[in-house]
Amino acid sequence: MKVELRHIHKHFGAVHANNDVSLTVEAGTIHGLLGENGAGKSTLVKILSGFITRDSGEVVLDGRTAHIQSPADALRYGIGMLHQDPLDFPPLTAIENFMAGSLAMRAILNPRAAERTFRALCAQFNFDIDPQARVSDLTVGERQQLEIVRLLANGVGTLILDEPTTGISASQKTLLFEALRKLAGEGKSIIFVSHKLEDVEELCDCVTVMRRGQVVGELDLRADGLRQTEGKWPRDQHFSIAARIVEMMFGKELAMPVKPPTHQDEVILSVEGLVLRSDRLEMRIEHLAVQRGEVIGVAGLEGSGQQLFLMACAGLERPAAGTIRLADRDLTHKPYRDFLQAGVCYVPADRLRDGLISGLTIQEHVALRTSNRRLFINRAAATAEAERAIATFNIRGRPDTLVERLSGGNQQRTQLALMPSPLNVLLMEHPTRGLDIESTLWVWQQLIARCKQGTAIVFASSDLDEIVQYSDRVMVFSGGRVSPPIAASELTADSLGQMIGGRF
Amino acid sequence: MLYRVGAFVISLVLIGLVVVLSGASPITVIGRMLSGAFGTADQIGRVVATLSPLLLCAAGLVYTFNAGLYNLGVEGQITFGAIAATLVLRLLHPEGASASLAPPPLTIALAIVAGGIGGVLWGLLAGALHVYGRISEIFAGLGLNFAATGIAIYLIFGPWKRPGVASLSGTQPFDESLWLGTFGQTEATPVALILGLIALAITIVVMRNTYFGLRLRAVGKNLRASYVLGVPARRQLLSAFFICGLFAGVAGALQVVGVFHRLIPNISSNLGFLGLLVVMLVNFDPRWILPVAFFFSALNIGSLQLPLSLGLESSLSGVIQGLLVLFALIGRGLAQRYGRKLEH
Amino acid sequence: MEFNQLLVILATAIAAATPLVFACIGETITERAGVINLSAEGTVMLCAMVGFVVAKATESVWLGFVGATVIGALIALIVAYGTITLKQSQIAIGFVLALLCSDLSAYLGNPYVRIPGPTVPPAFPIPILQDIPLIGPLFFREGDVLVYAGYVLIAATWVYFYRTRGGLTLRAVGEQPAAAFARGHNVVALRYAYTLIGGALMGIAGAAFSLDFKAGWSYRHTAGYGWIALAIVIFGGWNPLRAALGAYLFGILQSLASVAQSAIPDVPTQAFTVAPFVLMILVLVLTSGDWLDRLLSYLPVSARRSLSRALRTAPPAALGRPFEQD
Amino acid sequence: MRTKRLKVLAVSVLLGLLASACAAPPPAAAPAQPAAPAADQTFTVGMVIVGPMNDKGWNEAHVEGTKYVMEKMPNVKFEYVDKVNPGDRPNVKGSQVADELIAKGAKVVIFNSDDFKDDALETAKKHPNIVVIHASGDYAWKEGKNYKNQPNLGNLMSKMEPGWMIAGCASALGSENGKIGTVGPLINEETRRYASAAYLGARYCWENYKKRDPKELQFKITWIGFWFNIPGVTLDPTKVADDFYNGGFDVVMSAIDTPEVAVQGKKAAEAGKAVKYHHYDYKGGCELAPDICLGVHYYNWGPGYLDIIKRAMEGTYTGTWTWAQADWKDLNNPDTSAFGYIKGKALGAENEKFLDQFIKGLGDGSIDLWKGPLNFQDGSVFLKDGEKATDQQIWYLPQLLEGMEGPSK
Repeated sequence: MKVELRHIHKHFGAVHANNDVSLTVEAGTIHGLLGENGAGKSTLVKILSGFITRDSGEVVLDGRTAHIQSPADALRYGIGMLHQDPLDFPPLTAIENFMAGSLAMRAILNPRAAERTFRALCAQFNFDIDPQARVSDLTVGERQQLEIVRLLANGVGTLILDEPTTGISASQKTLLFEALRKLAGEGKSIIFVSHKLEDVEELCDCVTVMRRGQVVGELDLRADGLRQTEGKWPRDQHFSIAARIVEMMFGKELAMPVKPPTHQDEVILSVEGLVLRSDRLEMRIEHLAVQRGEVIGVAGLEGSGQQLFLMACAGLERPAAGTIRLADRDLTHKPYRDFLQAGVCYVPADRLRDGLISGLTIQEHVALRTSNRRLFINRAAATAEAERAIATFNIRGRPDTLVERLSGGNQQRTQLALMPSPLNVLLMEHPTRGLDIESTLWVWQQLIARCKQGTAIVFASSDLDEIVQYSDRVMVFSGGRVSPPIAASELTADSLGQMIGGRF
Repeated sequence: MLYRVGAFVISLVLIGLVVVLSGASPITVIGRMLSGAFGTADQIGRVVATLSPLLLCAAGLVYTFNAGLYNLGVEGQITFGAIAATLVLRLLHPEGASASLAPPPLTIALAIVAGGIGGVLWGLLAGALHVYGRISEIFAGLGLNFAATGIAIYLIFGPWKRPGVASLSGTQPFDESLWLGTFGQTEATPVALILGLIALAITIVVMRNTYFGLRLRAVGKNLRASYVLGVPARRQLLSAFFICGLFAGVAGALQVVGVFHRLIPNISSNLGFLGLLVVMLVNFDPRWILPVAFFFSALNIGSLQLPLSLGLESSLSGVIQGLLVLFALIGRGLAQRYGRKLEH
Repeated sequence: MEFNQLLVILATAIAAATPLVFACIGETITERAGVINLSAEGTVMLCAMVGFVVAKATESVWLGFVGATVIGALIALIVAYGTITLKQSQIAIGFVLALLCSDLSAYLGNPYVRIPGPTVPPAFPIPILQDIPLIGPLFFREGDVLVYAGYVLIAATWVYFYRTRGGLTLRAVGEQPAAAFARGHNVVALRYAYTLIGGALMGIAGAAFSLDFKAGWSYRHTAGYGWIALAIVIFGGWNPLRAALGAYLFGILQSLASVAQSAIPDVPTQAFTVAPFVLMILVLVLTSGDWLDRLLSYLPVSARRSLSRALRTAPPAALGRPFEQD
Repeated sequence: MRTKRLKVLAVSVLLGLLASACAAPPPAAAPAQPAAPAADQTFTVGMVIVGPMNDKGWNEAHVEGTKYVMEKMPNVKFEYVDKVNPGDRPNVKGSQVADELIAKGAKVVIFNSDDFKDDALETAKKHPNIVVIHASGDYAWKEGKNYKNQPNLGNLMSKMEPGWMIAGCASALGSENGKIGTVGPLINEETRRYASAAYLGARYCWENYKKRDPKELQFKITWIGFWFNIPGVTLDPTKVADDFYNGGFDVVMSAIDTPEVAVQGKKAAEAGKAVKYHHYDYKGGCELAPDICLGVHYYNWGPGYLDIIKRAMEGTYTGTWTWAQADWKDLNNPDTSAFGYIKGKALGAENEKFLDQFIKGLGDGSIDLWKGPLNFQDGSVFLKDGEKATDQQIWYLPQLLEGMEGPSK
């Protein structure tokens, strides 16, 4: 099925998530959709699969305008989506998941017939899933396979895969790619949303790159030619495909490091043989020693394990193996409280979910953070404290403003204001996300001031400029692999892009 | 605002409708209930006697509600507090003995303390099931309510039964020396009222002015973020159960020493559930508990007049309370759903 | 006591559990869709009253059932609107309704206390089936229309849950509404529908009390049964067969309590009344923690799977949570 | 901010309501004048009723009694509050209800359950000018164990023991297999002596009229725990009755306040079981299921109440303990007999003759079943051979009798 998206616009509040996006996927091709986090590719595929309604624009399928308002509509048009976290029903069995929501099923279930179809489809793609197994007992890869088989049984003509290769084994990946090629061969169109350059290179016929809500380039990998949309990229045969993609994704040049040297000799945070596990990832960090005053930037596409790593360093996540030491204290498997006492602070990305408490005011947050063994809150002192914080951190709000009423930038300033002092290690996710340039500069001013006082900062960011500008050293996470720290001055746009794409 | 007032008005209309449906005039009913609640010193005394334990329960529930918990187990906490208080009274004043082993005031004080401890035990049991067993506090609480009543009935029927009588009407009344003193001839006891008011006052202060209250609210609003910010969430949740159990247990003890002067199966008298309604109606803000609890107590006492000469059922008071709270919730929901849209 | 008499006692106890069966199945359906209808206590009671009053006024038992069903669904509609559309706490709304409807039944039902009214036609045995050894006398001799309707309901619900597309969707909605939405289901509409169906069944349960098993209406006629139904749903692990089994066991327990009084006077009869709640907590303790999984992980895969299926009674994953569609 | 304003509004409305209530004219406090009103003035009697007043049982019998009084004395008015028990009215005590009734102008307050003994005493103490009648109870019995010297507190109780003997007799006559079940309320002195009387009557008639071996008679009682069902607290009498009918008991006697035994019996009979029941308390008890009703012994409170109220109006009542007797010449005379007996259809003509014989014997004293040798349930001796029981021995019966099944305590 040929899929055309024409002039799609979508706003989320002030954010223009899709700005006049057009995309054509020919029938029988595998089309890669690339971009940083927040580039708008998720929004785009969610519009196509009916999860989000677009503000304007048109979806055309095989030349005919399609009216997609809900996933049910999309399914009827034969568009199926495979979500990054498989949207299935863990307590049910594989075969029940296969049947659930199936258009082909009659009112009375016929598990035998379903199982026959299921087995036939599985055999077709060499998938090996026990129909009676509970989904909760399957691996992420198997759950994906199950979803693919299910969507195929529903007769989808277009298959959207969102980050399908994260968290699955190499052999499962091979199986997946084979299956996808086979499907493309049957004339189905496949949209492959990914970060991983090598996967895209290996699999896709065509790549569209998005940045800041817009399409910034398209690349026909079969023709190995570059069709330009912006026209500022020179046709240079020396550029590898990957390099071109990296350039499109991240821009051509990286900013220059601006951070003054602040690090001291003393090692404050050290990690040995750390193994971290989640449902989707398993990663290992052999050795890391962070010095006082040092800033470590953690680059990589979101969901590559950065958060897991930061939370483990903060004591919020139990490592499967390895040690975490703070100065000369072994904090491995110690409760979070001990980390706090040792001067570790974690500033999460999702401010209103993990960092701030909706329904409480700035002043109450300040009081919550400063609370000690005293019983009564000294209102006047708390107000004064909050006012000082508001003044110092330039927060647009009053002490009695509820945090959810603050803008994103002011919420971030509030989070910064809540950092305890003195502080040994600061673990941050996206310190300046959603902030304007001025605020960004200001935030880093504050952070560098902290460094000068001896605080070590480990921060994750999807903004490569920020990583290079403010880090002393940079670690790159990619699909569970972690690079050793590299001095920021040694990085180039290309090398960084390649590493983020999984080449190191 | 519009929606909330609208919902409030609808609830009033519905209450009127229910009254009319039963063939009575709303005005007469209101008049009768008011005079039934405040007509005589006795009646006012009774309103106060109902108010005191209600204040304790509602104050206790403020902690659990603010910690994000629906402590439906409060009834069981009252009951177990009452059982514990009865146990102490029986130990210190064995049946048939002419005098207590301790001076009566001390005995009463000890019984109230024991009631608090009993309530705490029952509250912490629900809390432990919730925090460590990951069982919904709602079902744990409901189950423990029935378990506590079961224990009370067993004791009343078994080891603590009146000589020769196995009846649900309760244990042998305690010696009059062990009754809490009252305001004159009425049933209101100053001690209970003072305890209720103190509990409420403490609660208002704790919620507004202490770090503990702040942390509790933080945990209730966002468990995860408050944990990240360094609030010991488990301890906070258990403390909420502890305090609520404590207050409810004291209320149970007061029911024994101040109202019934013995243990009866329904010693909690649904005061815990009534407290839940009060706290839901005030949207967990303790400052409004006193007037609402007073109003609810007056309704309950005044409703005793309905069967007299009007021939109506006293449960109208429950209907009024229920409708008010239901529509307060719906009004809140409407305001959240449509009120914001208007703002934009 | 003779064996046959014991059989008859058990059979009557089973028959008398029929209203609970309706209530438990209704609540199971609602909770499977992810909504806790905590109003069960009030719903059953108010519907018992309405059922009796309607039957009395129309002299038709069946119209009584219709009335009760409608009221049950209406109460469920309030629950659905308050919790699904307005996203208020399911616990708060349900709890308030439980108290409110109980009081309403007492208030409005006052003129109907202890007056004779129509009842469901008497019990009759089912030919052929009644001759099955043991099963026949237990299930097919002492029942009336409702008892047999209860069997049909249990079977139909089970078939619906596990053998039809609609049932699969119902379970899916309660487990992962987002995924169900992704598969093209209207989660909100489904939740409304199943909440209403559950409420209607609870309404039938109420009428089954007042028109059959506790014929008549008196003050707080069915008090306690709604809470017991909620406990049994948990005890039954959200499975209609097991919930029904729980209801029948409860009926038998109650009979035991009265039969056992003189036989074992040392066991307080209240133990039997409290038993369902204590059992419910125990079941929750046993199945909510991780330890069961840990224990099972030592077993070989095949044994683990069947055992886990038998023991694991996790609630629907989205139970009690509103569905936020982004 | 908005919510704040709403709350302010709500509270001011509330306070306004309260203020207007307080500003209302102060209602008359209980006037404690001696009771000697003119004949045309209404004389209010308050009645605190333990269960629902229309329960087709004990409570309704009391209400019937009040109707009788009102018929005879049109200037007497009754005020009732029913369901006064901790299950139905949480946090309401009998004494509180009495206070309300007195505030309404009641000069006499009647408590209609044994369970109110403490409340009756409390009320009598608190309102020395009000006549307090405790129906059942023994606080005014000088020769009793629990005499409280409270001049305005009296007891009234019908001497129902012979009634129970008749009931037992009718049940035994009506039973084919000799298995008689009784759904009992709670265990106390009253219920023990009643159940024992029923057993004595049943045994006598089984042996003497049916000419059967008393060992074949199985007389079992199951206590539900209260006078009527309180869900979740008592056993469900519906269930208990069912279990009797299904357990092979062909006659079930009701000793509770409510009619579950009759209702379930009707159901069982409709389903084809050969069962009968014996009702209690309420005159119309046989109308619930006439075809299977053996009879009903009912209370006739009217004359007793009339007497007391008359004396209270005259101001001459002082607390006495009245154990009102039946009028053996005319058992169902509404003006003279403290209880009555109505035979049911299911008894049959032949058995009716036997029963009449038995009643006659009880009336003329030729049959006295409270006579030794009688043993208690645990085998200890209650009455030696030839010994007759005193009123005290009967009233304070400590155990069930030998031969009865069911707990004594």
